[in-house]
Amino acid sequence: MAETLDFLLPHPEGDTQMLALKQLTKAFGGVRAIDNLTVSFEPHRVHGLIGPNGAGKTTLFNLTSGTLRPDNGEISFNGVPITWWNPWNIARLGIGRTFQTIRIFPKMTVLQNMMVPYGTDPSRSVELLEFVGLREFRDAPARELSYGQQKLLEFARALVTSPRFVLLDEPTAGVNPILVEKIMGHIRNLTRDGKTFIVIEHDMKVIMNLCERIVVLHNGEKIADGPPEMIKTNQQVIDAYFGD
Amino acid sequence: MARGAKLLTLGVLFAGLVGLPFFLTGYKLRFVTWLLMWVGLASTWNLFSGYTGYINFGPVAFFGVGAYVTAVLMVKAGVSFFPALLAAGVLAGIAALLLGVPTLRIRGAYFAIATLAFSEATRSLTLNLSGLTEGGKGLMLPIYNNAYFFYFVILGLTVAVVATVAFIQRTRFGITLVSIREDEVASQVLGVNTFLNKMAAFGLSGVFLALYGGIYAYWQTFIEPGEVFNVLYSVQMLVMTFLGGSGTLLGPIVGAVVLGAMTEYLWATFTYVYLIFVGVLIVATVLFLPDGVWGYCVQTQSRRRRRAQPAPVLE
Amino acid sequence: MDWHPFAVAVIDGILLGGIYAAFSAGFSLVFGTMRVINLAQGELVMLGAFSAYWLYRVQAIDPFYSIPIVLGVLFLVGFGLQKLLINRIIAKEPLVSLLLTFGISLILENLALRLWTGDYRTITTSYTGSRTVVAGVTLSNMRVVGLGLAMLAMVGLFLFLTKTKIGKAIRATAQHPDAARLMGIRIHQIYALTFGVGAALAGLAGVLIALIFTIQPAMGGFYTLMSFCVVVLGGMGYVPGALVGGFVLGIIQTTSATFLGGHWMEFSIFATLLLVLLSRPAGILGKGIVE
Amino acid sequence: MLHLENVVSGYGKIEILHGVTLDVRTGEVVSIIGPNGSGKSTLFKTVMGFLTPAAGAIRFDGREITGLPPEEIIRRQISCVPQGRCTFPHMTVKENLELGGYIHRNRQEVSRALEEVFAQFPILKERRRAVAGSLSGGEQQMVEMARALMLRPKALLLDEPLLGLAPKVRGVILDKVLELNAAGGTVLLIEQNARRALEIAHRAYVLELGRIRFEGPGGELLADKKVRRLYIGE
Repeated sequence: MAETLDFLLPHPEGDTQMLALKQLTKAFGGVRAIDNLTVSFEPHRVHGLIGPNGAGKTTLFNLTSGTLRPDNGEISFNGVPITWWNPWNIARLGIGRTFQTIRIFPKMTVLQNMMVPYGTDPSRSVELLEFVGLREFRDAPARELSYGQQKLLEFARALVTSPRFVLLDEPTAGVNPILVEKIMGHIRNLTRDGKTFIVIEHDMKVIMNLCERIVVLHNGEKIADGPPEMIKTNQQVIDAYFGD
Repeated sequence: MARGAKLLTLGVLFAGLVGLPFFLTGYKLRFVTWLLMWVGLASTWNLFSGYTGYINFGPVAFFGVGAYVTAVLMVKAGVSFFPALLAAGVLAGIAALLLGVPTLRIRGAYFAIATLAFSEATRSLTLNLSGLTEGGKGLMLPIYNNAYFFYFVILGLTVAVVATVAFIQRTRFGITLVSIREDEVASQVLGVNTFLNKMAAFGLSGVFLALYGGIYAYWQTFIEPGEVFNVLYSVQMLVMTFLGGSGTLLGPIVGAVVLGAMTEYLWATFTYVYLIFVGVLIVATVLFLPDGVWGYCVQTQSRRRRRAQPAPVLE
Repeated sequence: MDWHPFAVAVIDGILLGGIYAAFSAGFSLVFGTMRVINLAQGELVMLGAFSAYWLYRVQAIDPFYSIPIVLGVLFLVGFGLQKLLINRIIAKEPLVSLLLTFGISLILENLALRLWTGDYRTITTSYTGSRTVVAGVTLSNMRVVGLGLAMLAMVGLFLFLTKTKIGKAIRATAQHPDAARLMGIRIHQIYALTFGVGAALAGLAGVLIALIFTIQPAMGGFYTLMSFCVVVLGGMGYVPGALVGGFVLGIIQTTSATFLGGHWMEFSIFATLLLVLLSRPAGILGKGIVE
Repeated sequence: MLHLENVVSGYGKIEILHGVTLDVRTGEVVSIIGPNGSGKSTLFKTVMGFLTPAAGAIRFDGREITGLPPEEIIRRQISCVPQGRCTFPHMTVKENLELGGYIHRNRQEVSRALEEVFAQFPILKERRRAVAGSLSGGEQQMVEMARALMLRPKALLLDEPLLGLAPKVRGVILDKVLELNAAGGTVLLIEQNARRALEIAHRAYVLELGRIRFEGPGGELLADKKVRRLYIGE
């Protein structure tokens, strides 16, 4: 396992850990998607989570949001152990997420999609739809949106309850470049307002511009962890991901 | 439709339904009462299964429980009708919640089979608890020969059911139920306690089904397990809802009226082959109108409306 | 304690279970291959039974000789149903296949009622009542032969699925339909074949049932329910599980009838079904498909 | 050999490919790279017949295959390795491979193909009795490759064959691709792992948001600053 570069990072609030995964393991039919992984994420940052496909990034999201149960290990959020919590209780604690394969409610209208989250606020729904440019489609069934629009709807839906901690699974895949810029700006603003993000992304431009810290997974293990400049030059990361 | 026009239509419809029995007699009144009951039963099935996508294949369990609790309380304990009916509703609600805890974890075909097994087990149990239910001999209730009474009780309950569904559809509860059907996991990570929501809808549908069962028992004056727990009743609720369009307010109503009227006509005209027609009708609906009659209307209408607007600019 | 009645009940249960296994294997095969719950399986059993009955009455063909004919006829019926109707709704939500196959069962049952009236019928041959006594237990020869034939059918099905090219194509389609198409397997053809095989198994069970019990056009619903139970006990979609499920169900049925009384039989069956479904959704062996 | 002309495709009303034109000539290795969501999988599914194009034409070996279902396209001898695990998990390696030769009428042809494939993938010969689901990810990927070759295809399509594999195994898979090509095989490789995909390609296309952005010889694209920056992360 590679050296951990945590010590190089500035810690604005001491070593507060917002989300901490401890010795987490999850296997699917013998293949370890997450393999004895220990990693923590601190508040008010945008974290990048990268690694080749199949490295365990999405599994990490599923474990954190409670849609999967780990075989071993612990997850805690602000010191609260949430390993065995129901997904909805985790969500109510302030962890929101999006999915890699879009999971909107296809037969509901765009606005109804925004009304599902627990504690949603209608005026904020409309505001967010306005922001992602979907306001005029509010009464159209969500399945009639284009791929990129559906992606945006899911993004907006994850933010409507103002979660403190947001897991974004490839938020910009298939979204046009102008909107990508806009989404990145929005993520930055929200971080300034005190929110925390983990972003899975394959678009290096987005990752390098947006993230203050990047965690690299490979075969379910953490192979690197540090600021972008560090990751770019890390030989192991180059071998496993960029290069190869 | 404008709000005023809608209210007017509703008012006229309601007045019509209130006045209707005084123009009908005997057989026709019975038929309309029967039809109203099926509108309510289909709507109740839709309330849970149509919105959540969990196929309850044994709703007749609660109908039967309602019928028997009402009957036993009236016959064996001398309770009068309405208190007995109330007790039936409460008991069935509790039964639904108890059943819901283990079964609402399983999905798809498995949930359907589990609920079917429950309804068959309940029928069999009722048959065997002969000390209480007189088993296969059936139970004779006190005779109350007042067709208007049953018409209005059933009308009242059906209006209540439809109004409940209409209300739920407008609330977050309704949206939540649909989100469970569309993508349960996505709903959960958005903070929706899907379990609680499913339980609430399942319990509510259990109560309504039991109320119909109780009224039906008193209306028919004679019940036996083979009838009030008839699997075909379950299927009929399902077919009516699907025929009209499940997960919509008007679908089950349209479906119940269409299928009810059709079977009545076919039964009267071709007594021996009408079930073949019904079978053909079901097959044809599944293949050609997968969203049901009403669902089809709604879709074509909204498509037309959207076409009238300027085409959305895609990215 | 006197073990005799218990032994008799278990043996009766096994004899019965073999037949249950046969038609349920068809149900399970269809579910495993295309995730369709066939509510018309019992009606296919009924068609098998009536085919044997009419072949016996009209053509005086001995029921045992009529088996190949019945298998052929039922295969064609099944193949046709799948090709014309069920293939159109593959991969849709379960409600759709439930409704479609229910519609089909309604048509078949009522056509049969129309054609053959609701009378109860039996096939009475010279050997119908013959019995053998083994170690103090009286066995109906018909039931023993029925079990033997049912087992033969199960072995045949197993060999067909594991040794032949078509059988392998069926399994491949069940395991990964898209990958199967990429092998050049015409899956809709395979589905029709599979449903045909499922129907043929129902037909065989129908002949055996006609030899042992009275038959009637409305008998199908009961057998559909029984195949639910068998398949859940054995594991949905796991074909060999039907054998286990069939025997377990047969034994539950006969022992509960013996010790609790016939009227508790049905309750025992459905209570067991519900318990297994909730505690072991993959069946007793844990090899069924779980969604 | 394989020619796509202005192909428009997607799921239902959602259009993902907005007119893609590309060519794969006999004996070439052609790579298609692009970020997630760019339409790579849609392209694959459209060529293999899982999706019917809304417009445009697909020709293979001089004949039109637009709109044919996968089981018929296979019969024109295009073979493919789809994305993700696609073995038949409860069947043995040998059974899996034999199914690869499903369309051969002749038993001998199947066993001949099996011999050849075993010669190319000795490890599969060793493990022929193992149930496919019990193999490691890399071994399963080899089963899929070998199974695709059982068809004796004129062209082979690979959809992200390196996905989730350890670097060493990736090398083996890519070597097989090169071997195949050296023996005269035509390969279309869809990959997100841009650098390697470009390295081994005679020609390559870059797909973005459903359109071809760049095209050219693999080495040339690899040297292109813009492509490097956008798709390789430099």
